[in-house]
Amino acid sequence: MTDTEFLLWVRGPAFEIATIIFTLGVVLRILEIVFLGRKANLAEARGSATAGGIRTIITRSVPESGTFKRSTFVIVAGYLFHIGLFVTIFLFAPHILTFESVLGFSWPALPTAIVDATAVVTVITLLVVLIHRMQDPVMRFLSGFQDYLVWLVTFLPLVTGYIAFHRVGPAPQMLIAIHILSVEALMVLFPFTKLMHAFTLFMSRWYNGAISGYRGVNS
Amino acid sequence: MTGATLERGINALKEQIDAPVAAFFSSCVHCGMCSEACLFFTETGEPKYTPIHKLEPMRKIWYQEYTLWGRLGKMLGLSKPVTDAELTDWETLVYDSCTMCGRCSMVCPVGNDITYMIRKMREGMAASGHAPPGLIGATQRAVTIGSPMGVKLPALQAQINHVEKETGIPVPVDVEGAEYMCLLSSMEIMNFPEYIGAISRIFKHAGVSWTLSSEAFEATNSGIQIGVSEIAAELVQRIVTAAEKLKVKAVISPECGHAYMAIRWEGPNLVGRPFSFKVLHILEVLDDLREQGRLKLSGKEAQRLTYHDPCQVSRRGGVVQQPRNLMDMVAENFVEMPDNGTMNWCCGAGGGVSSNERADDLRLKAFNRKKEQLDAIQVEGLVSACSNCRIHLEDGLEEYHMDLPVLSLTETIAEHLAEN
Amino acid sequence: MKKDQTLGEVLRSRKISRRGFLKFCAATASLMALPPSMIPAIARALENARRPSVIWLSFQECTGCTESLTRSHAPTVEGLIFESISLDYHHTLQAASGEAAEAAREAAMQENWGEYLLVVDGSIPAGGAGFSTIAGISNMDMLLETAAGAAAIIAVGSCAAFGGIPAAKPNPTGALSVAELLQGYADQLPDTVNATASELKSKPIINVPGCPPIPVVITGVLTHFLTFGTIPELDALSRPKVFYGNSIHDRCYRRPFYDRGQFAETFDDEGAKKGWCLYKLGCKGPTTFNACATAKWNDGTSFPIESGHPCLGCSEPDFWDAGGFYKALSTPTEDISRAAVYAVAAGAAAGVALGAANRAKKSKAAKNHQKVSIDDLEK
Amino acid sequence: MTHSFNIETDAGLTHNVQPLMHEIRHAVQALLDTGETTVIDLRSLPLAPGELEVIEATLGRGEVNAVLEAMGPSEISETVFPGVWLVRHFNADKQVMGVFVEITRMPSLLLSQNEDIADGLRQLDEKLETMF
Repeated sequence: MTDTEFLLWVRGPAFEIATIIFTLGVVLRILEIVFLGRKANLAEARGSATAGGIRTIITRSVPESGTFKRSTFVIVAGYLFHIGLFVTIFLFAPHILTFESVLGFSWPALPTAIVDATAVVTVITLLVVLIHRMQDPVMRFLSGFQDYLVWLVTFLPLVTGYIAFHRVGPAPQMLIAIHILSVEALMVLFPFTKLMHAFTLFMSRWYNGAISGYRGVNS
Repeated sequence: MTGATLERGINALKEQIDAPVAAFFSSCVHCGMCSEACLFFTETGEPKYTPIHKLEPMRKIWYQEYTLWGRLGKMLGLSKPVTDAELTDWETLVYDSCTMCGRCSMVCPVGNDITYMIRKMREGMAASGHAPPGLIGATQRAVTIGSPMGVKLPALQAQINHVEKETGIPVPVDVEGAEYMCLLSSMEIMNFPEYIGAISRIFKHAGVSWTLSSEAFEATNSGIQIGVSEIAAELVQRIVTAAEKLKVKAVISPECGHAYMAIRWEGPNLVGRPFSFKVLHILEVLDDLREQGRLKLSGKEAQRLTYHDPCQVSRRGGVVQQPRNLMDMVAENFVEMPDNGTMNWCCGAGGGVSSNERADDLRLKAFNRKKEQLDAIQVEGLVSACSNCRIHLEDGLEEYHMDLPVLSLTETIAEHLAEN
Repeated sequence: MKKDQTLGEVLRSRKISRRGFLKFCAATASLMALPPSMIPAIARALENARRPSVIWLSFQECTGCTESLTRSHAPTVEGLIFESISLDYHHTLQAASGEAAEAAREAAMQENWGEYLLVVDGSIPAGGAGFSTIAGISNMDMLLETAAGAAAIIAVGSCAAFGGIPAAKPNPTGALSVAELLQGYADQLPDTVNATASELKSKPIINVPGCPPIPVVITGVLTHFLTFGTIPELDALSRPKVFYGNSIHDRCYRRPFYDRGQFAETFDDEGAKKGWCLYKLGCKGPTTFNACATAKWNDGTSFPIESGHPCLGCSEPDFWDAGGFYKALSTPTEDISRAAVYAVAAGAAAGVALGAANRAKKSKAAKNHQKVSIDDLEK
Repeated sequence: MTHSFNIETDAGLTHNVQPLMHEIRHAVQALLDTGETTVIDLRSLPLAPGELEVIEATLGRGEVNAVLEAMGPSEISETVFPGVWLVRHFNADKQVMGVFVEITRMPSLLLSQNEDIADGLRQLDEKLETMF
């Protein structure tokens, strides 16, 4: 099994399996949630639940000033690495090609150097966030094995991707293969961990906003 | 009538878990931000008071019963089931250190409505016999006597006579066809009867026809605090029956937080049908009168005042702007606290905590949050619209040696009615 | 040209001045991609280099490598190289054929046993002797016999180095590279091979992959062996690091465009005209190690990327089955979208089933719900 | 409809000329300071199309232009910058065998070699015998 064959397998069958598990898992989890349903509200509405739901999906991204003062680190670091992940994953030219081959459409990319710099910032932020999770009393109290596992499968693609891009080390095919494998690990774990929040957060924010909107409260 | 059992509790949780709960548990990323919104954590620093952690047993039920991976784990015996001992440990988290004030639900970055879930989890806790003794007593009194504080009709009659002597205005009782049927909380009847005088003077001034009902004068509902929908439904049904018997157009929930939540928002869902009458908080009625110009006031309160938003009225109830309009009418120097309106900090006593003596020390420790909020603006008076908040604000201020009068907004308005 | 003459003697007999010899050494240094500072060392080594005998065996090959090699040398400089090595057997280049040719090969082998250089191009069919034979001898046997006495084996071209196009799926002839053959078949030696299995397995092999390899690289490796008589430093795939040490991507003059994110989207769009990076058109530069970007082809005229075509990665194993020449490196090599669509359908079906199961469980819980009265609040 | 286009090369976009000039500059400095000579093999650089011509144009031609006829011509010329020499080797077919930039007082190839001088001496002796 030469490096090329390994890379071929990783870019081919392994990626297919990972995509199947990811897609199937995500759709399944979402339906599992939706099918539980919700009782209709018989009370006389004051505001619109739908408008409230949509509004909260947007406004909840902007933390209220008091909250920002109290959780500044979590908010700033959180946004930093989420934006970093977004840029690195979705605005990097080679990645866009991967998405295009699966989704059929593509979009413009950022210059490679900018994505590279963003990746560095994201890696550092993720490390800082890990340290914070381990030493902040509340975070340490709340965190279990899954939290650290999810951190790892989010961190590895960034590091292996950076190494593969800069070809630190002898065999570039192996480096790219390891990078893609780490992404596949992320995709396989995705539907069974809190990574699902990437999808379910819209549902949660919707329900939150709808419940409050019905009562005329902007939540 | 087999008494509370773990199975009944777990069964209740299985019933309560719905799509929002599943979405919320799927979205939590353990970021800890909800702890910074909860006064029981900020003032104690104990991680166990992190709001989302208070739901751990229910999360396990959701995971093991309603997700593929969870069910597999359970089948293979890998998952740890919820035990009675575990629920005992969780009693102080779900009841003593949570007033269901909803501040964590406003803060969660992924939008989890943690309060919505606490309300549901209490259904399981109560059914498995893990409700706090104080709250069980209050609920039993509310059902048997009609009021959690044991107030019976004769006690109300005595206060009514006293008010009528003082205001010279008759207090209508059981008047069929009146426009509004007013409810009172036991706290008001026992500790703040001036509220009855206030509404009778205001309604006379504004020419509003109203009545009390001898069969259903109690507004509070321990059922939604302890988390037993059947009991809550029974308490609400009394009000519905009386209101429909008196053929009133609307029922007014008094200066009380969770009473408004119980009748206005949970009521129809508890009894299972929309009401034939409207439900309004007293502040909504007063603001309507103000708007219609039927509320003429003279003179304003000179001292520097602020307004404390009762959580169930404002953040969870939606009555936010009305008190501001009324405060502008009646206060010369009204100043807002930091984190006001839907982001106000709880007085620490709602959601059944006040009936739970075991939680007293924790409640008073948590009150430091309200102290810091007030210290920031140095006011001479604190106005609110919930008698339970009011009594426990007074209790807290006394504990922290703060000399600050706590006023009722309705009473303050009544004191400034212009003679017509 | 007598066999025992040193190259120095050959040059002098050809009336080539010392200065001419130094020019030859400078060109050779550049040829071997060695730093100019090495020229004196090369001169000293070349002066008294013994002229190795070279046997060139061609098996399943398209003669592209020989073509590349022969075109690479014009009379004078490289010619000298080939005059200085005694190419004792090359069935395309030599006049003799049939038994006579084989007799020449055996003679050369006997005479220089253990000294001669074996150059192989083309892969060796292990699927059956009948696939490819020369003068009635199967490729496999011929290779094993000749390898026995070789000082070193140079596998020229991706066929000899990695199996090449003949080895592409489904590899009907069971084509193997030289290394694979020696490792795999050294244990079942025909009696005509007088070397032990372990000797064969430990024969030093230099892979000079490429389809074909750059002419200058072939001559460079031969010259290195001629000059120093040793194996050049090899990488993990036993390719000379001097030529295969850097990836095309790292030495590509279009790299700034890659870094700025300027890519040609199609073969005739504005980007292609401006000479932008060809990553999106399937360039395998990042994972391919070769000297094309510096040594270039046709005497420094150009190389595939410079003339607007993405690199195929021809010096890497399995480049022929590496998921499409025009599919970018970062695109999957299977039809993922079809799989994704099926997965969504399967997910939906499973979701509906599990959703129904959830609802059933909820209604069962509702069914055996017992009313909680004020007397049921305590255990 | 086949249309052909040649790939434009925008000198500004390629990146080898400037760094090479800097490298030559430092080599000249070293030559002055310590007499150290440097040889740069242009064939080992990933030159973009047209870049070799830009380099040669930048270096220009100086006072000395020599041609060595040995197995094909070799042009050895000093650039406009004294001490910086451009050495180009061709084979008989005028195919480029090597292009070097030598930073030295004089490229070693121009020096007559001892062996050649010895041969020359022998030929001189033979000529003396036959001519006189």
